[in-house]
Amino acid sequence: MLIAATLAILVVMIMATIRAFVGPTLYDRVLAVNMFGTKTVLLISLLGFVMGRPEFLDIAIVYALINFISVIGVLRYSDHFILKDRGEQKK
Amino acid sequence: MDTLLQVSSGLLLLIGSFLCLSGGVGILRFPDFYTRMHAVGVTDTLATAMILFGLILLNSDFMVDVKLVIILLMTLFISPTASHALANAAMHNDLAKQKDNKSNSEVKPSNP
Amino acid sequence: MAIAFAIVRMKDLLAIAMLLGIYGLLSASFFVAMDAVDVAFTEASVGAGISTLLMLLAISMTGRSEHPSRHKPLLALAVVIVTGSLLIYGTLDMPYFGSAEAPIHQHVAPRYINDSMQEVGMPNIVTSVLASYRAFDTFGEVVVIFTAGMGVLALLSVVGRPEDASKIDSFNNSMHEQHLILRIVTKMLIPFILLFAFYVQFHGDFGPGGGFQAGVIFASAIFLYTMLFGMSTARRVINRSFIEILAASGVLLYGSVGVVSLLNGKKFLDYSVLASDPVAGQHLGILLIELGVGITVASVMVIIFFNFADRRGFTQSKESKDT
Amino acid sequence: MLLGLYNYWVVVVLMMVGFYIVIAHGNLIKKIVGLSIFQTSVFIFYISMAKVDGGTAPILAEQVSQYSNPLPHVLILTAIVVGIATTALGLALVVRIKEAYGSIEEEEIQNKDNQDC
Repeated sequence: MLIAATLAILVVMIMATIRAFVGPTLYDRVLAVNMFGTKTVLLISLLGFVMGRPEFLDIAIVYALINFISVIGVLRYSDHFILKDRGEQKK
Repeated sequence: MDTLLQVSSGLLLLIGSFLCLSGGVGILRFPDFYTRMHAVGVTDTLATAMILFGLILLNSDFMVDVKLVIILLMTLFISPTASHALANAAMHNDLAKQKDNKSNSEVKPSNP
Repeated sequence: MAIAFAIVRMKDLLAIAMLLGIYGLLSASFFVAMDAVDVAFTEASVGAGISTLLMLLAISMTGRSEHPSRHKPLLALAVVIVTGSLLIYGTLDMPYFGSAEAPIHQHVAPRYINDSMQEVGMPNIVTSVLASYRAFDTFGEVVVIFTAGMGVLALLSVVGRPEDASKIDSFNNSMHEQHLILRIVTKMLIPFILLFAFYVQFHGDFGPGGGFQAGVIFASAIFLYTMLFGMSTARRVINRSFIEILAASGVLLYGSVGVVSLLNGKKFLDYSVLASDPVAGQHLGILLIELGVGITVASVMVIIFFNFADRRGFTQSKESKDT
Repeated sequence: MLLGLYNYWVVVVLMMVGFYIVIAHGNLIKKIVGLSIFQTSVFIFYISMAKVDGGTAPILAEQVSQYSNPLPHVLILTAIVVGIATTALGLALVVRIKEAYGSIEEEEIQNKDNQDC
């Protein structure tokens, strides 16, 4: 059952990656990265159980945190481009 | 008792994987940004919760349980917040229908 | 692995930054699958978070699109293919993946695995190798990080406050009025992140973790704060000169532990003199050294980030004056 | 039996992709991205060499006897952090070049240099 769940998550990760490739807007990409991050958290917890040493969940915690931080960072600094784009459209 | 735990955790894992997969299909096939956002935002949190609950039932070590609960809490905090921030930013920067259509026509629409 | 190919093709640098984030996450999960938990820890905090952020900051300062190059990349492609096939030819002599008889598993590794429990007394072999057996190397690495921080400082620091400081502040503040929910959740999360950084710092003896990772996590908490509450608020919390002194004192702490053992008549960074019992001395030494590493890494990362963000505000205010 | 070497091939392919970006693209930020891909390929090389079949993570536990090699882990752990510090330094240089030349494309910078002389 663990292995089935791991495989499912891997498939979803591939899907998210495809969305990050083709995603027409910036936000699609951010969304895909966010989803990828959550799935990585799950994948790492599952991998710990599959390999029989589940003590290393700290990594998954770090992932959850860092993922959040990077999504916020992307949103914060992408404002700049959006403003610029809009300014060019007005011209 | 033991088999009950095994079966229930397996069931939870299955439901979680199914939710994950549906979210993945959603992110691939939905036509515009907000619907994709909806697919991911809804399934992500629930799927994570399901899978983590399944893992909690599966293992016996106390420390690991605590860490799993921490991860669960953090996901419950973070995932909706990130979704909200994303939707808010998209909204704020006028990623409304007309602009989305425009950018879609610029970069060949990807939906099959 | 396909992500790398996509990166080659993409012109939009922002998309590249996103993909780099995914790439970092992916390689970290690969490291977990390869049993390198400590490395995965570091890659998770560095590759996925901080490098993406820095990349974004730099892109936001330099512009988003890449111009198409005029010259044909055929020559480059040929060079790459030749080099690659030579390298693959070279791998034919390498030991098979995962075989336990490979040469690298024969020399020092068995000693680390078998004896480190008696000599250092720590379950995490990576930490004991990092901070005890190869402490001199690690010292060098810390100095390199410190130097890189100083280099960024020299390149990017805005000397003094520019005359329109208030304008920059208002520009910064206008950005995050809309993020009310984010701010509240972040307020709740930041203490937890800081606490977790300390846990990683001091738990490095028993599980994955240590000074490098803790420093990066600590710094990323400060990044989060800065991004949501503005540069000037963050400056009020963390003084510029204070953080620079902190970076230097981390390296000094590391070095002085070595000097103490020199003064006691042992080799540089031989911790067994720090306490009456050699193993306890090792524990104390590793604790101090990891602390030094953590302080240095955290403050250097904060220095780098602050300078990038400051310079960004500076250039933006100049741009807005020009138009 | 050649399939036992697949990890090295992945590393070589990644390394060459990074190398190609560095030599074939003019954009300086792209070049830094290429460098970091190159860097990651080296990390993967080391870590995959450290892997032992049937071994687990090198953190001592009672019931485990076979561990992966801890030494490459140590080297790469420090290398990652050093790598990000040097990448930041490179990005800082790019930012300064942008300020001095108004561009981050290699050819334009060279053109400007030639005009100045």
